[in-house]
Amino acid sequence: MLPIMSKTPMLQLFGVTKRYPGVIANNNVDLKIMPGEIHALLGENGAGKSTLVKYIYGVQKADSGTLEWCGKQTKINNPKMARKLGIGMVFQHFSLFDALTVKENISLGISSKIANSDLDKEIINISKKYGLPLDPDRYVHTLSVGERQRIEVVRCLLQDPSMLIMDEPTSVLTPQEVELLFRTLRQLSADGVSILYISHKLQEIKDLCHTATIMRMGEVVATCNPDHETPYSMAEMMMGKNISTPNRVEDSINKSPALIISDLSIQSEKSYGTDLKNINFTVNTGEVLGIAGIAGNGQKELMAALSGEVLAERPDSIKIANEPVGLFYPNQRRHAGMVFVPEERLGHAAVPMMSLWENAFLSGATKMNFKKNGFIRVADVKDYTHDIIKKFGVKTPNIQNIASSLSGGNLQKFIFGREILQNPRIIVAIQPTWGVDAGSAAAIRQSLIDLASKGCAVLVISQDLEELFEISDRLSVIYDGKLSPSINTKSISLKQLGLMMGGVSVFSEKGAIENVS
Amino acid sequence: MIIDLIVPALLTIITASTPLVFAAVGEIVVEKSGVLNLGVEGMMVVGAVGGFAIAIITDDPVLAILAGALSGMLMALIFGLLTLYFYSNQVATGLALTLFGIGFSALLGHKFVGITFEGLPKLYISGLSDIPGIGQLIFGQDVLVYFSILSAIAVTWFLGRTRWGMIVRAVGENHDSAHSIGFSVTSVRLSCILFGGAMAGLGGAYLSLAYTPLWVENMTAGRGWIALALVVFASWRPWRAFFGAYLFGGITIIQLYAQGLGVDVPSQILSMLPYLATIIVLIVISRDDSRLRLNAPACLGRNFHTSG
Amino acid sequence: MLVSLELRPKASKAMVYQSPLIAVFMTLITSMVMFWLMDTDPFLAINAYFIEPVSTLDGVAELLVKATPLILIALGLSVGFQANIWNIGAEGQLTLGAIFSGGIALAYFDVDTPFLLPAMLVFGVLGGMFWAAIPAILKVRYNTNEILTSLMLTYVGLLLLSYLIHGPLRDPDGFNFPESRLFHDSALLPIIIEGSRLHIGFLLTLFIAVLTWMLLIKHIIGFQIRVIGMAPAAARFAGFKQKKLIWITLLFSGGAAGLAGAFEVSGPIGQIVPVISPGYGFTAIIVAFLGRLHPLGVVLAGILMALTYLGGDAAQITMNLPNAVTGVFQGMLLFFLLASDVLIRYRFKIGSIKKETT
Amino acid sequence: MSEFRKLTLLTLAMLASFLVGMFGVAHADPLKVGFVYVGPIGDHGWSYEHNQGRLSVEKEFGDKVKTTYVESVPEGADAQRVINQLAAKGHDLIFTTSFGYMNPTIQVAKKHPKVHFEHATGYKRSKNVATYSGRFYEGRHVAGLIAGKMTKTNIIGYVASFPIPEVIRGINAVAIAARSVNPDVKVKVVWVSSWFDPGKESTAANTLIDQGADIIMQHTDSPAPVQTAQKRGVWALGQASNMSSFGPKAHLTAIIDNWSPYYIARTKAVMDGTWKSGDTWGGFKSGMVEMAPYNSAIPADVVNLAETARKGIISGSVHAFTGPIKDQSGKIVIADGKVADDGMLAGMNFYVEGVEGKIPQ
Repeated sequence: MLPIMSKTPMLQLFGVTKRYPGVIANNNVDLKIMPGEIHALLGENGAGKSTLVKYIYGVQKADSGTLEWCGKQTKINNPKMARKLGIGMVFQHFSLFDALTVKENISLGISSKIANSDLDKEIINISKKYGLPLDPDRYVHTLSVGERQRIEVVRCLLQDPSMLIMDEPTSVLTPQEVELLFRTLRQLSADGVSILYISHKLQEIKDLCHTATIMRMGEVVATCNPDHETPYSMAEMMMGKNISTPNRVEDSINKSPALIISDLSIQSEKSYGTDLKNINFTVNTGEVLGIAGIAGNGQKELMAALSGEVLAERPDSIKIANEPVGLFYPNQRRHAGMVFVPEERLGHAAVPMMSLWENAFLSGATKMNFKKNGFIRVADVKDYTHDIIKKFGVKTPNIQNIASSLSGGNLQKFIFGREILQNPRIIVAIQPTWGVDAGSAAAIRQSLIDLASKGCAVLVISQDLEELFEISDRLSVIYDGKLSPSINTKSISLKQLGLMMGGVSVFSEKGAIENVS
Repeated sequence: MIIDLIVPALLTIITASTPLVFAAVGEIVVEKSGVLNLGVEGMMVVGAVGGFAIAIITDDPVLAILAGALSGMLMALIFGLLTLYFYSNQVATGLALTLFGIGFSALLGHKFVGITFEGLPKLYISGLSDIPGIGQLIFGQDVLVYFSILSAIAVTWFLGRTRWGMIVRAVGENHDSAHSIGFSVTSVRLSCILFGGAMAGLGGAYLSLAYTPLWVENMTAGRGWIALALVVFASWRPWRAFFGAYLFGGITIIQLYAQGLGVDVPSQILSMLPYLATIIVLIVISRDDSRLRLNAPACLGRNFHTSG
Repeated sequence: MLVSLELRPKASKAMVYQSPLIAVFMTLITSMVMFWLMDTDPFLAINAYFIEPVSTLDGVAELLVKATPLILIALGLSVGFQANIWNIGAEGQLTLGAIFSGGIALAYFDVDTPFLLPAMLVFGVLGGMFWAAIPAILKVRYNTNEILTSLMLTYVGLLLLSYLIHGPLRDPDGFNFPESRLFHDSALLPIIIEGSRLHIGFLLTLFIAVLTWMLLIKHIIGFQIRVIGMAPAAARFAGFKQKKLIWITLLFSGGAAGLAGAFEVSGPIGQIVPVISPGYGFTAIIVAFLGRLHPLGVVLAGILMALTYLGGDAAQITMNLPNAVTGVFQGMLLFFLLASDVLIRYRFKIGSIKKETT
Repeated sequence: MSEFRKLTLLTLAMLASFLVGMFGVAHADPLKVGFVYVGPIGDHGWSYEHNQGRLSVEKEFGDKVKTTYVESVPEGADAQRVINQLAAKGHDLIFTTSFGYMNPTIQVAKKHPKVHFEHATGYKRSKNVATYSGRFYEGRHVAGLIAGKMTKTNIIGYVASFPIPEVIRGINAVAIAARSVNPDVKVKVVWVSSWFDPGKESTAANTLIDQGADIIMQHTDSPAPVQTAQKRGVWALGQASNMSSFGPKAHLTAIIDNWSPYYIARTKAVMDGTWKSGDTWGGFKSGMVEMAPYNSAIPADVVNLAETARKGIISGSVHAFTGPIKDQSGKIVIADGKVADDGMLAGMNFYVEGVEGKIPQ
């Protein structure tokens, strides 16, 4: 229940409108947040949530609309002013500086001039009070994602905020860490701090929030009390249509090992990366293996090792069926039947400033025979691109459009299409639906399941546990560069998985599993 | 006595290195904020003519020094406007600035060819400056030499210890984050560019006011480029740039010394030494990739525009 | 601020062609004001810069002679720049190309063979490549910044030329003056227009421009170069080898600069002299950017740039304007060209009272 | 936009034709004399002095001549274009004032047989190309005598540009003259590989002073070595022009390049139709080389010595390279009583006794 503190809303927005060239990001948005209220802002990617909070925080200007702070009409010109008023914000893509220390990062983000020596003490105090341990003198690039988020939270709390904005804070946390964060947030709420909580995770909102404002296509479509709604009903409001869950057909095909990883150890090239330590697993034809884990535990390194961007030490530490490919370069692996979907769509899986057909050529060139004496067979590539767009429902006016002009979901569908149309024997995808709208995410998950049912070996590395439970046959957890043995998805609970992700060796020590279950 | 050989050599090295110190330390601040200004040569040469012109007109060394700094700053302003407000390519704009600066300075300096003045006064502390050897070395320089040393120290302190320095580093590291937590990327960068321009201008003014107190066209003779090399050489640390400048100056002077002593190596080959030495040092410091990357501003050379 | 810039949803195709015209127009206006302030007739000055140099056939030929090395070097550089390889030492590579090709011409001074000229051009390319290979190997092996190494090597290359021309390459009958012998006819490039200095190197340069275009736009190497420049991680994903591309781009740009050096000594100069290039290697960097790193653009930009130099001569001869004015004039032209490029991706929004926070 | 551009182009085209028309008419009247300079006229050295010569031609002939100059023309492909431009634009007499313009001048002269060309410091001539240069070594001889008398440390420091015969000749002339009055003198040479880099020239001068030189001579173009000598309290001898304002105390005298008499004479010859190709190598006698006023610090007997030598050179009784002259190894290169002929002087490529170091090859 929302504690009753005052009748005056902490923050109120009236008719906020913001246009970008070609898009209306916010259309006549109203919003009211009471003191101590945990207010959810719910919506798909591109619904306009980020634009709205950037306006509140003074990062961006709106074209029209007014803002009232504690009942007084106010203009927030910049984040400094927002902080002065008592608004703190934890960004989704952290606003941190890798080459600076924790203390420097925090000190940059706070307006009050706390002397350096005092700041150390303050940081440790806040850390202790809310259970957010931090070493002020460490450089940010040496920290895990979870630790980085703590910097942002501590940075906000240091300023005694009256309102805290959190943009998708739990996507990088283990279930246990999420619980810890919620405890902190509830404590703050009880102290009278308002919280504007942006998420698309329905269960979380139901667990935590007092009120939810639901946005779609830049407009507020509903305001509700999450207690009175089901996750399904909120999802419907958010999407404006029925959502499909992936259909799984129990397979009947014979399973045989397709991708065999044995004793794969790789020292990270980056000075602050994670080393891979003795990784063993097998993906069979026709099945989906999910690898869960908190970001920064070696997923990127594993992905690079599988794709051939980083070579293994021995040829037989990675085998496709019986063929050792550990020393193969990416295109040699593609020849052998592997395809890859990296985490970063723009800049890794696709070149942002290149057209769609050029991006189709990017990874399609090898397998699809798009080169003749080194020259690009443009017509063939364009046919292929049209094929991708048609078969995977990519919404774009033209294949000449550059990759960065597509929405996240459309681009991800395009990337999956590009890889899947190469008829892979093995597909390796990392964070396949990160930041993708629910419709596209469902389509992508379905395509992975379909691929498996046709006999392809599917490996999905993801932080999204709901997703992994939905599509995987077996699950493993990666922690600190080590991979747990795999378990049948049906025989593991979310809680167990969470503990494993937090580094508790559930499987190696029999006792631990009994303790938690 | 060995000191009789070393002290004059050091004095010569100081004069040869001071303009490089100014330009390199200024450019470090510019690059730390994420901006690559290759127009150092152009700013220096305009600083040289600006300082000299005011020295002749007013006969006031203080005004002349200020004018040198201001001239460099005005050149930097052109660069700042183009790159920050018109998003022009930084590499090309910097090169164009140099081209423009050399022509512009020649145009301005037309009337000042063949005139001289006595140069900046040197410090004289009775007693101290008279100590044989080190007296003149430590207590007998002109104000700009002391200022160049001070600037290396001050910029080290500024970048490492002050909040404003931290902001500069933050903007150069990740301009999007800096913007989202509320710093004005454009104003921070403009200030740094202007500071860099002022420092390059001082470097140029040192040439025309102290090193060789006269104005001749194109008198910087490529020193701006050396300053740019020193920035990377120093991996963006002012005090290292300071020593780099002295090292470079030192090698230049050693090769001239070697000639005077009759060392039997072609002068052209000896003249290559400073450049070859720079390459070798670059190799040595570049081998440790991670350290270099930690110091290099991540946004160097990238333009910033708010996405809205 | 009443005028602000706004991102266009899509890059404007029209502005790609219009913005240079806007820049030239702005330069005209500004420089006319400057000339007026200098008590010079602005119209005569503009005439001297833009019309007079190309008012005769000989003038056009000279324009193309001057543009040839600029275009050739800029073509090579633009390939590297697209891959984010910043070779700014083309001046030194040109010098080495001249030394190598001129060295062949002098070594076979008495031999009259049709193979001499092709051999000179090949050695010119090799000389440029050799000098560019040093930053390449240092970058690949030791991760050394190629901007600085290539620049330092330029100074070394110029001193090397100075050493050679004051010694081994000196004309034995030349009273010890620092010049080589004049090359024999078999070591000189054929002339295209009789009576002018326009040599076949210009046509070869145009041919290389076409090849560069094919390489960049049609060939997988060009694709790889563009990908690695725009998104290095995507290049790794696609399996492109970064080190190979560093080698290719540096050798290509070095080779092009070396060939330009060979053209200079076997074309308009006809011997080895202490000063082979008046800074073509540096000017070509600006040409590459003005040409938007596109081969066709580079050809046009090279000609425009050459025109400003010829215009500078003409302004001195007919107007008695000092040489410094040319530098200022070129600088302004470049500033306006660089500034007007913003209009391709942004447009002016007039009357907006809302200012961005930065 | 495009409309305006058309309009501008049209206007410019009209102006162009007007201009061409004007030239057609105006050509006959004044004699057009062109000058090509290798450096900026603001270098206060070589190009500066040539420009002084140009100005004196203008002063002498008033509106009977029209002079044009192009400065900072790089030696190389550009030189030929610029010289050709001047010839094509109706100049009757063109002075190309740097050695590197030699072949371009010859080339252009072939195409314009009616135009008269004058190339400085070269050795190639043709029917319409004359050459001229100064016997600066005569001035160096006088300077060497003064230096030999004035030095206390017996070390003369010499800031040199490039090892070409002209520079080496100057160094040798100084060494021979100085040792004739002071056999202990040594000449230390530092090459800066540049004609013009004030900073480096100043550093080189400093280096030489550090190594004991108390007289700084130079064969580079900026006044920086003189300034440095003044600052360090040693003597200096200037180059190309009177540099005493840059170091009034230090500046003993300077060798002045005075091109005016020659330029005036040649212009007159073209006007009178008496111009002929040939080689002029003028020294004190023709006024092409002069000495700047002697510093009052020079004792009267030394001034006397210098003046006697200068007058001797003019009268022909003194020659800077009179045997016996030994090279560094002690071998006699010019026999006793002989003087070096112009061929030997033009290609001089060895150091005489008393010069330290080796010639860079």
